[in-house]
Amino acid sequence: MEELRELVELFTSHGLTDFELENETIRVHLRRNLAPQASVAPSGLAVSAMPSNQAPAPPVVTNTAGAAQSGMPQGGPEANPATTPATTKPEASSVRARTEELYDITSPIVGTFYRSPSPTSEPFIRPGSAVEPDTVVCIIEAMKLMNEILAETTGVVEKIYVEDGQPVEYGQPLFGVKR
Amino acid sequence: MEELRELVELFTSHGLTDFELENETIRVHLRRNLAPQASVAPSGLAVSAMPSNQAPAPPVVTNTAGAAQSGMPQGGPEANPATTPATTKPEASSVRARTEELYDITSPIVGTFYRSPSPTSEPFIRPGSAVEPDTVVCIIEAMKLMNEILAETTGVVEKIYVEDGQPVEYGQPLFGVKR
Amino acid sequence: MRRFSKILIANRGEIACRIIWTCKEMGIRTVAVHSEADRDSLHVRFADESVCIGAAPSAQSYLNIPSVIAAAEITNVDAIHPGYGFLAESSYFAEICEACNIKFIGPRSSVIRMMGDKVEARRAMQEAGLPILPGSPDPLQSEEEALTLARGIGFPVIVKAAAGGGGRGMRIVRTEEELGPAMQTASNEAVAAFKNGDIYIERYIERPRHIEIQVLADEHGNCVHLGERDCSVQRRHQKLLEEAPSPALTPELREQMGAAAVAACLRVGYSNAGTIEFLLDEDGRFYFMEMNTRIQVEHPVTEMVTLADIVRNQIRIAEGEPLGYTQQDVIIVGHAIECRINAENPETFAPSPGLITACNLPGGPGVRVDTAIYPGYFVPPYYDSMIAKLIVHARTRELAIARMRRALEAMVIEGIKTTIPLHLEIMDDPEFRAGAYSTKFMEDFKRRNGSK
Amino acid sequence: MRRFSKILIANRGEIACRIIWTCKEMGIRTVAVHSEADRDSLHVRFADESVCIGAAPSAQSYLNIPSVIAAAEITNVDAIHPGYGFLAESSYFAEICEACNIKFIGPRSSVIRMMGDKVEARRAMQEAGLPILPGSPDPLQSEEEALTLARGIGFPVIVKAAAGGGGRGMRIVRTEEELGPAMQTASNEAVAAFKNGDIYIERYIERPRHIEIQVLADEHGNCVHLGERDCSVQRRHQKLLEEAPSPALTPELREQMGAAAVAACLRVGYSNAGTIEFLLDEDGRFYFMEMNTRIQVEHPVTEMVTLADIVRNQIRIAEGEPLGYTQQDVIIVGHAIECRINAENPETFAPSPGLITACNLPGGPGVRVDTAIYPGYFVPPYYDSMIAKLIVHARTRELAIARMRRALEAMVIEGIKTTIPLHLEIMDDPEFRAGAYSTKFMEDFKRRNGSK
Repeated sequence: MEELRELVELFTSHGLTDFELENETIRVHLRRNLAPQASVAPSGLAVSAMPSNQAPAPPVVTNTAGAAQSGMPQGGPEANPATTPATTKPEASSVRARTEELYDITSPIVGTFYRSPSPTSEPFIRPGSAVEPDTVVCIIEAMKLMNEILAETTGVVEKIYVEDGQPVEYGQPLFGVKR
Repeated sequence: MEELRELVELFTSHGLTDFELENETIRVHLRRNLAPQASVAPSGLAVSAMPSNQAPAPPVVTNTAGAAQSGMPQGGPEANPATTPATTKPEASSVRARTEELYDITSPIVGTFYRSPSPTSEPFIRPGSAVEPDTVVCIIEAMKLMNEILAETTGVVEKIYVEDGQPVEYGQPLFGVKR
Repeated sequence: MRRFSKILIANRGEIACRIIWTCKEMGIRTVAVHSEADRDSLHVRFADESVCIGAAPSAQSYLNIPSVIAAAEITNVDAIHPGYGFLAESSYFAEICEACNIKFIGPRSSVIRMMGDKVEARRAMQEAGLPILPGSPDPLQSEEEALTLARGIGFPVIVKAAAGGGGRGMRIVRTEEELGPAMQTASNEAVAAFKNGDIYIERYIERPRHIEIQVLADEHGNCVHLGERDCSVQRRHQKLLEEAPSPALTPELREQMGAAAVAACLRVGYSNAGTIEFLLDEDGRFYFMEMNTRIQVEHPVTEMVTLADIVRNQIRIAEGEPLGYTQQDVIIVGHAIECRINAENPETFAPSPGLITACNLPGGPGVRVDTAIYPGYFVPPYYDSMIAKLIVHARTRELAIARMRRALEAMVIEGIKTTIPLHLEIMDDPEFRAGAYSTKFMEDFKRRNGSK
Repeated sequence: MRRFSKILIANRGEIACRIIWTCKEMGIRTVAVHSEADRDSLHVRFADESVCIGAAPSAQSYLNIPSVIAAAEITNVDAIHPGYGFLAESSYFAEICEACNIKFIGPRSSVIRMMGDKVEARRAMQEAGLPILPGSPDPLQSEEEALTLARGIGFPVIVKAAAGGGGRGMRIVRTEEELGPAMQTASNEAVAAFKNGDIYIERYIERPRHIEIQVLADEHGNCVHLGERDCSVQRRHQKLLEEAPSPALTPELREQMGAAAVAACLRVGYSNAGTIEFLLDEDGRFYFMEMNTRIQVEHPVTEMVTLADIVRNQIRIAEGEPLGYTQQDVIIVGHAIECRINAENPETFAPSPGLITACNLPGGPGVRVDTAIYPGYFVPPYYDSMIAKLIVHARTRELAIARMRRALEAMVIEGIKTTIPLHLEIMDDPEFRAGAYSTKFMEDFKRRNGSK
């Protein structure tokens, strides 16, 4: 029984949950490839990529018709390979390697990401900045409120995943920190 | 990809195709357990067991409501254990062992099985009878026609799976022959 | 009038999918919001865009107003459809939407607020002409006052705790002599349970039916009703099964209840789809209970018998479009039944979340399935246990019951427990089949089938 | 009258399941027969009993009359429902059923035989009052005879090989001068292709529509029609998509065609559900083509708009029950469309059997799915490629198209190729949306979309 339960989980996690750790790198690239066809929201957001801890891309997921046809949650084993170029594989593993060594600061709220307190001022942090738990790393605007986000860890900033002024969703990685 | 295809097949073959070799012994017993509730056809057939090469049981499959609820073709891994008593396992393997050494003469047509040419005469063959390819082993009546069935093999009859006067379906094992 | 080009759906599960289907049919883009537990949900899959708004518990995601509004802002939607439950009847949420210039697909926040306060709703609807259950408008001051009132109402009456709920502080009184002691006991229970001994009395209906009228009202003073639904099959005030039309209503009574509901909606300035719930007594008298200012779970039975798309109507109304048709255009054809399929033990009603290892959904003539499950879906433990609605439509009630029976038989969900076996038993129950049931049905049913 | 207690279904796939659903609703037990390739089919799973009747090829199983009859005998059924295809229009099979005292659910074998012979059917239906396409009743003897006939018919005419089919031996003639040469070429082609140079002429309709009338006739001389279906969207005489009502019919024309169909059925002593296929020309004139004496693949669109259960009617009629209602009781509500989902490459139409690795069937308002597939089902290569029928119902044709579009989008079948993408393109096609199409639609459509 245990063995079968595992099979079921393996089966479902493959086609079904592209979002899970094993497959998300493939998914990221799938989305990227679809980006040119994806329509752009009136706000000017390039709403085309998946939120994930690897991709420095906007948060809002756009499901294109093509994705709906091929990337169904219960998608079978043939779904992803059919729409994902083989070239994604090597990149995917390098992405995986990176996340293993960096700690991600994620967004605790939904909103718009700002790197600096005002358009004319300096960013809160840059790659190479050292952060302490109470260091303000960015502002996220939600419902006209400017929310200061704290690092809540100690380390050195290596990556900034999000562009200034981009929308972010809950749990989206913002910065990669070497601890 | 091949690996995943195998997974899918494993998954589906388990809950889904109770009819396949791996599971049919369990299935036979599941049907048997349901037999008391199964309704009997007006012809007087005890239509309660699966056709299979193990069970000397009537051919017509009766699907009870209970079976419909629990034994769905795409049934998951938990479906069978829930309705199959643990005691079926040892019996199942002994049944499996038997079929491995016997060759089955199967029914080439649908109809009613008769062991003898007329109600008062001797059976064509009994356990222990030697058969040649052209030995008549039984009669199957279909559409008022009495069809003589030939052994089409050489050996000694060990088992007779079907009762005199019982209906049989296409491909149903009739006799087990040691060759 | 302002056509919507993009709508955010502030909900999950089957109703989120249901709303997406209609938006797709209308050519409106959709944004799904979801918790971390719902990443693999079908509403996320089939929406045009999706935003993760928080952690699994509802309070941190689907009930988190700032998150929902922020998601609407970053995706730049024209409107928010709240579905049912969660924020659907939060006047505060509707108000924030209004302040942010995002159209809330529902009535004005002031109307939601009024209908959310039971006492105020009762008063407003009585003023708007709806009959309410005869009783004491305010807490009782004395036994004498109660006796006078009870004589006016007629026995039996029920003594209820003003702060009450769940059956505590309630006493049924059938004779004058029982009234004093009953008031004493009820008040004592109420003090113990709610720290508030206030009690009031009301006419007691032995075997009421729960009948609700579906209305559609636009922002231009047009309102129609789509007939009734009978939701009397309940377990502890949770609806299990609904049907339309009700076996208890005559065309005259339907017309009378419908007209009363429409008149009341017009009086309170209602706009949106809405449902007015009534108690119907054994003599065909009906009393206003409450109004739901949103789409109901059981709306499909009405859609089946009228061929109306209620979600489409909600959206058009919110866009400011007039209904464009009148009561004469509403025709009720055949009979529809809905069974709520819950991830629950059908005997104990204990929730049964978990992995759906296999599932076969029924099809064929007259069968509709509204669901967000699929083989391999994990039913999360955080939300409502309803995982699917099975709805059938046929020419007559008898044929609809036969159809529901076969559809339930062909509906296979494995890995978790569901209420399918319970619904199969209900379909075979002689009292249900006779249509002569009240809100006491499930109690009686459990008693009759108690030995199982 | 003789109530059936058990029926054998001499078919497979979606129609076998469809018949089982109705039998379950009627409380009739079912026997499924199946080939060795169909052991894991849903019709086997959901029938009360099942019998394996032979090897995978149809000739050895579903077309094997002795096996089917033997299965009926050992299971002691009262009647056999043949579905469509296989033995459904075999007068020989119907005759054997009659001889074995098993009720064949269909008309008398003599009526099946008559309708199976195109020439005899045409003659009988002309006698029964149906208009037929003006033309030469017998093979042409000379060019002079042809010219006289053609002048009477009016140009354009079509010259056809008497033994013809598949477009060979056919010539369209638009002027008198073209007639002689066309006859010569057609006759030569006919000799080459069919070793028979006989040719005849008929009025040529440039852009005909395929319109069929659904009738129900009992054994007591009662007959009604359920309106029409438009099946003009075809690829090489294979229907791809059907709708009801037809965008081309006025209420008057519907009434006229329906009344003609009913009168003809009564004249030939028809009983059972049946379909009379007509060609409709650009001027609203209709001509009898052929009659199908069984249930049609596309019957669900009629069921959706009339709320009739055609299979139930077939069974009641076969039991000897009178219809019990009249033409006035038949009301057509809304618009329905059916898309046939085939396991085929949508571009080349090459069959695509194989394992269905994942499947999501659409639901929600106004959607019906008739299918026998499930995730993990293996589509066998032995039978018809149609694996599902997706049917939608809505108030108007425009809404039905929008609904079909979103249902097709939500229908996901993986592991094999299907015609879903083709149907999505058709839903977006301006000519289809305008409803102004003929049986030439698919040719035109392919030409317009040829670059893809």
